[in-house]
Amino acid sequence: MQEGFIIIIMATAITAGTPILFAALGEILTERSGILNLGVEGMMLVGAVSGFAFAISFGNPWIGVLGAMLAGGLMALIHAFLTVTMQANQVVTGLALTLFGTGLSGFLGKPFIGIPLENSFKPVSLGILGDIPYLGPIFFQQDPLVYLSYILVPVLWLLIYKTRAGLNLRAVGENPASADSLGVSVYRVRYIYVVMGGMLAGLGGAYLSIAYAPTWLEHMTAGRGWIAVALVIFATWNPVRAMFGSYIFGGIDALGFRAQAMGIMIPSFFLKMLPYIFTIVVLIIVTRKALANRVGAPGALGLHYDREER
Amino acid sequence: MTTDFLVEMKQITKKFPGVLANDRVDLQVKKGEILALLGENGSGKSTLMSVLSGLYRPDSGEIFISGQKYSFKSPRESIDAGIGMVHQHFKQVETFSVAENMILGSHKSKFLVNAKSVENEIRDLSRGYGLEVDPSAKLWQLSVAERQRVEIVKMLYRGSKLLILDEPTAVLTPQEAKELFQVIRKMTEMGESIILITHKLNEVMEVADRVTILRGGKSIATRERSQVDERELARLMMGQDITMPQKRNPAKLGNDVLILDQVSAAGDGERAGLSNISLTVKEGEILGIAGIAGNGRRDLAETIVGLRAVTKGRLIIGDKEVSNFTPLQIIDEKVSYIPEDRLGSGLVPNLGAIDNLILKEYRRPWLGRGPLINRRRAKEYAQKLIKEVDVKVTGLNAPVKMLSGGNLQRLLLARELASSPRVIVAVYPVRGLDIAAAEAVHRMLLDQRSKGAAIVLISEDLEELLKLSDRIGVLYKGTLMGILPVEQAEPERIGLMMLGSELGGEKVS
Amino acid sequence: MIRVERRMAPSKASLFLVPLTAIILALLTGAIFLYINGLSSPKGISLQQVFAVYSGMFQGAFGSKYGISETLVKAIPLMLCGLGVSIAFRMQLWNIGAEGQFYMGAFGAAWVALSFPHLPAYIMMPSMILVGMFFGGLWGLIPGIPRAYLGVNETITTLMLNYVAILWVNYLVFGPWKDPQGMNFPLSAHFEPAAILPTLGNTRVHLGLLFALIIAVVLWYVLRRSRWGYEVTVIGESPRAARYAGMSITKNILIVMFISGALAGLAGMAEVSAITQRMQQGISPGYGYTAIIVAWLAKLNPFTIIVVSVLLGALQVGGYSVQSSGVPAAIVSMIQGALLFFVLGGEYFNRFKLVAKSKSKVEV
Amino acid sequence: GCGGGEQKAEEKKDAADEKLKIAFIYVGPIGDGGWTYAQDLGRIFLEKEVPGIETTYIESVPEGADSERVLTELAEKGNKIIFATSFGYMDAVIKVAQKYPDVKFLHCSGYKTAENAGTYFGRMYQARYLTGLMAGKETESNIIGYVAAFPIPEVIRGINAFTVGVREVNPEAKVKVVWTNTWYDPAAEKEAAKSLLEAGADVITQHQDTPGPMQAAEEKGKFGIGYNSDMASMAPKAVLTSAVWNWGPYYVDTVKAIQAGTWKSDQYWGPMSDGIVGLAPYGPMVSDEVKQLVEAKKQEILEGKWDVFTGPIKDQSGQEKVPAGQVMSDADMLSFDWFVEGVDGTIPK
Ligand SMILES: Nc1ncnc2c1ncn2[C@@H]1O[C@H](COP(=O)(O)OP(=O)(O)OP(=O)(O)O)[C@@H](O)[C@H]1O
Ligand SMILES: Nc1ncnc2c1ncn2[C@@H]1O[C@H](COP(=O)(O)OP(=O)(O)OP(=O)(O)O)[C@@H](O)[C@H]1O
Ligand SMILES: [Mg+2]
Ligand SMILES: [Mg+2]
Repeated sequence: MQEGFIIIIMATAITAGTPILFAALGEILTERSGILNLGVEGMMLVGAVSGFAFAISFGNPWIGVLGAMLAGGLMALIHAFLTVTMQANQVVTGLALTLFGTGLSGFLGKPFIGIPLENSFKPVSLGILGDIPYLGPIFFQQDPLVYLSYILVPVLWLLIYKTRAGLNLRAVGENPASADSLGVSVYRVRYIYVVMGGMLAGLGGAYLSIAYAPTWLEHMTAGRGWIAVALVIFATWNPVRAMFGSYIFGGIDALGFRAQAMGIMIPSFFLKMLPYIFTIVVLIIVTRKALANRVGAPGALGLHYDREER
Repeated sequence: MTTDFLVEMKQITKKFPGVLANDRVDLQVKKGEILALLGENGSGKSTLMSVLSGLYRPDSGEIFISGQKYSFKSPRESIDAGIGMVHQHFKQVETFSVAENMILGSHKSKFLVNAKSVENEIRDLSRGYGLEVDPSAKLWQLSVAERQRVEIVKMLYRGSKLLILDEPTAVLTPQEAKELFQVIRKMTEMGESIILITHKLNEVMEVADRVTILRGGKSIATRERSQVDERELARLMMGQDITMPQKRNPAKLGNDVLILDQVSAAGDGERAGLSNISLTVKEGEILGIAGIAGNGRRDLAETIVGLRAVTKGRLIIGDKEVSNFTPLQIIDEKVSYIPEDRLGSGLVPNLGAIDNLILKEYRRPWLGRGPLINRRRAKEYAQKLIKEVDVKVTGLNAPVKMLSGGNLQRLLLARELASSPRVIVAVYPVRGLDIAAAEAVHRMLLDQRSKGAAIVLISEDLEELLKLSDRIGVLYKGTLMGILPVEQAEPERIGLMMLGSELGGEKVS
Repeated sequence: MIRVERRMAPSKASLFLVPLTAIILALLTGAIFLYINGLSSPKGISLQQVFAVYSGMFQGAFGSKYGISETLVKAIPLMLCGLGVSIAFRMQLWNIGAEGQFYMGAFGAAWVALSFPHLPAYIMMPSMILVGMFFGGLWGLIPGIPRAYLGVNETITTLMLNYVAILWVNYLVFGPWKDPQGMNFPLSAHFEPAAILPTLGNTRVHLGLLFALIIAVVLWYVLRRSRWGYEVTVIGESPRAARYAGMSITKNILIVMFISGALAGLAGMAEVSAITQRMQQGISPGYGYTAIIVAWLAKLNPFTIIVVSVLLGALQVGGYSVQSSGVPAAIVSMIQGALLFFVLGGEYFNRFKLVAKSKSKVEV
Repeated sequence: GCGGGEQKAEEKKDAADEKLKIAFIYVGPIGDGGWTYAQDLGRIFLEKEVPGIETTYIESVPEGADSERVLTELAEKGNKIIFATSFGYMDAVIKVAQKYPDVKFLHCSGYKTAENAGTYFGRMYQARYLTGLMAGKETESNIIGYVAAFPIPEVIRGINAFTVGVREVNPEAKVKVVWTNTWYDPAAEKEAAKSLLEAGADVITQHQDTPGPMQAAEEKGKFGIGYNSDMASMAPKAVLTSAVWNWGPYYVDTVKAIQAGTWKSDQYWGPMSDGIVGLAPYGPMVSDEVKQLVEAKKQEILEGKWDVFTGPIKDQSGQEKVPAGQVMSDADMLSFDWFVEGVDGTIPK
């Protein structure tokens, strides 16, 4: 019973954490390039509705995934254009993007309300892996998009820390002037990763609409985009830590409901506060460590870059 | 066409808001030569070279490399054409290792970064030129001189045929500068061409093959080194004959004003900071401080002005102990500070001259009533100071970042010296200034000396120290190796002390 | 060929023309959305209807005395929150926590009103204002402390505290503050008349407007003329120079975050006192976030903040207003988003000008 | 203080040949697939059924400052009947109603009235009770999960009615409650349902606005009972039935009464016999036996012979709250703050 309970909590934490994880991974890439995009919520919503629309129209959830990523990428392109090319304020542009995305998703989603999605992603046990005691039921009896996230995390980690492209990315976020003078195209790198960030946010939205709660409802992300933004900081811009972080965030909800179901009454408003307070506390701890180790926010985060500006 | 030139720039014009930084400038570099680019502050040297390195796009003009016409859209294209520039302010990613900085943006490495093989390659390359760097060190751990080496090796690693060095000696000790010049010569022997930006005439005479002189954004002349002398160069650079440097009066010493008694201070992160520094500066005296970069010269300055905590010992000004006073309390003790980076911490770049001039006065009762500042009075005050030190400003409220280096320093000095300070801490006060501006600054410091201020002058330029100081102390790894009266301070002796030998002189406290 | 050239300062014309063009372009884009929306509806749409929507928006916001008064009602919290965040922004503190500070201000005021219902108005009102501002300020101070002492990024901490504040208020209205006479519904008791801010005539425009105007003037004067305002400006421009000049950055971060929060708290106080007249869920439909946009569009100038608040208030009032002509809420927020995009992008032309390359004469 | 008195006079003149204007104000987007969606279905029904009217709606109106203005504006624009469909609009409705005496206001789920402002709601608990009967019959584990949004009387009443039904056919069974503290979050609601399923529940019902809980039941191969509107399409294998709001007939009746001049302000709390609440069609898995049982009880309720909270009713501690033979008063039902025996859960204080 005790073991089963823990396994369930952990497995659920993964499912509940995955949409946030995708969006946070995207935001990590975006912020690593020095651009802050607070429009995650809007991009997720547009991703969710597009994913659903594509999945239902083509009868294939994978096409839904592609559609969501395309739509999220296009939303992010607006952000990239405004903040990179037009050098607009990143915080305000992000807020506007959320406003716009919320509207756009509601607008696009009108025909899809209340329609069930037959071919949604469903959990599949990964053969032998799924049979491993403890680990199997936790990690390997999930849906295909969760498996995709398992691949994505190490891939992004390698990309950021071990490849030339990642080196360029980090340099652009840390010190764009230096990267530029060495022939790294700051604009191109920023465009690429802001758009990739949007694609992943779209994927996170699609996870909600075509895997987790396979349906489209207006405002269905219910604030997860904002949690993803917090998670990026919580994870100090590291994909692997984002993975653990998202599972902790997902786990808090899962744990709260289960505690209630077991008759333990945790005041739910306070329980809901936990992830937020938790982020603040972790942010404080991480910042202190960051000061010492010189890891932390990309040096040029939130600042626009213009070659001829002093 | 004229293929005997490696690089030819024709009629380059570059405009910034409000300034014509380059006005139809011509420049040629031959293969294997060292070309000095000489000019006063703001004459457009860095701008011209930034155009060549693809960072700025010229408004008009043409660039030819080996006879072929180029029009760079980005630094990438310039790098690919064989041009490498070491910028005045290094373009480095501090959190990266040396090796990572080298491969950044380079086409050489593969998709996956293999740090080990790159590190070995860099080690070999740097050894070949006598420019040793540790490829695995993080940039922020390095001294300024080491960072410069990294920059040069970086350009060699990228296979540049023309290396542009923008005021490289500004951050070096005399010995280091000498070493650098040897390296440069070695490089030209290996076929490299060099453009050396400087405003130090002796450097031109020491290493350059030819020299091009810029003034006010225009190219004034190009000469063979063998056909000019320093006087001629100075005249070309400034458009007038230079006045002879003024002689120092003998000191009229008064009471002890600044006393450090066994002072220790914490460094930043892994740096040593200060340990057990004892010294005394009297009224009307200039104490020069020498030392190699990274040995705590800046820490000493910051400790005196209260920006760095005293962990042990006593700091005394007049007859008051001021250890661990706040910077504000120290300011109230009439201590002035001319910091290393004038635009970064001495001045507020986006504010105008008035706001910058009242930076230390705004609290004083005379400048307004109660919580308010009297703007009219502030303006009058600013106008008075600007007139006194002859700063050229476009407007009293125009952002000071628009000013040239020399004018910035004058503005800063005007403020710092206005309140007839008892103690002045000046760090590299003439770094990056041209002869005339430097001369003006020196004159102002000497004036303060005769008015009875106790001055701590920290400089990288031994000549400057010898010229101005009454005594010279040498810092090594955060400790004071000794203090010598200027008469006994032979350059060789100081040099030994800078390398850690106490034999240089008997300790004076 | 067209080339961009940096301007030293925005020209007078561009300061006026840029936002104007942005608005026109945003309206055109909005017209496209409206048109597409019309296509999918069975009734179809004509150009006149698109115009009707816009004029409906304008009518709703400014077309009548009532419309104007309601636009002001909507603008008051934006003004106060906008003034609040603008002080923080001046010091490069990205306080995006006005929403939470608003809620905490409302909480503080409501606490006074509910705990001491029988206070006379002349004690009640000042106490509500003070306690509301105190709690709002506290909510700004809490992220200010780690920011000041440890350098903890305030953008995220302030954002997180928004959620905490909202959940706290929800906890209260669902729990301890539930009105005993309210049949167990999640509403606090109605405030006593002494706890309700006076309004202008028979509109809902309340004393909060006066607070906002006074604060704008005071802020403008203080920032421009006072020693403290000078400190804030210097710290905002260059913290290193400020430290060098002996200013205490830590202390000023704390002060500024407190004031910033306190103004948002005042907005919350005014809203519960004058508008909802009791504590309940969802008292702010995102005023704190919109205020960030306000402060930024106004370039942190107190007077411009007042004007921009009215415009954004109008945009929202007008937005609800045109829903009755068949424009769904989704379209309205799309138009608002698009408007911001154009204004944001247009900023570029305040800093750069486009010049034809062919006749590039070099002049300074 | 209504502003524009002349304007209103003008409108009166035109009123004869113009259509009767009716407006709705919603708290959420009509795309929420839940509460607002069901309301809007009612509006569309009304527009179809009654000739000579014109309806408009304003969606996503927060319950704070905006609601009063939107109501005022709708009144100003010549709407003669305004339906305010969320509890939080209560104060605003009363205020605006005073300013516009010739406009009729109808506020859903509140308790304050005025001369020209009535309230309306439906006795959803009756439908809940019937679904409870079904759940009690269908459960094998004797644990039934109830995903609930907020501990307000309306929700508690539903849980209690449902439990009364469950216990009537299955005294062993328990109804486990999990609070989500959100009306609207598909993922969280589904998660809450899953936690109940894991705790052994084999029938899930909900007082939430999204079909998340039903989907959870479907995925686990268990049963579910939906809410708001028929949720069978979202989870066809799971949904036994749904307790549904059917606002349309009420809107039609009310509008007609107003048109005929027979309407009077009151607190309308419509029973199932008025059709305002009801059950969605049974799922194919529901046995005839269960259907007959439910239909029989439904008949009693429809005929008004019996109501759900008829004594003896005990609370969780076993204390008798409603003695045998007595029926709970509407006032008591409207302010429920305790659970009946058989509910496994607590009401947070
Ligand atoms: N990015 C820029 N934006 C605006 N003005 C600039 C910029 N770069 C240089 N300037 C201006 O152009 C002129 C030439 O500057 P430049 O840096 O080329 O001079 P310099 O000869 O390198 O001087 P120094 O010896 O001080 O380095 C100066 O007036 C300077 O203020
Ligand atoms: N021992 C050390 N360990 C790590 N980093 C160091 C050390 N010494 C210097 N550095 C770094 O090298 C850089 C340059 O040092 P810097 O020249 O400012 O030192 P300094 O003590 O002020 O000497 P100087 O007065 O000669 O400039 C600094 O950024 C500093 O962080
Ligand atoms: Mg230069
Ligand atoms: Mg130094």
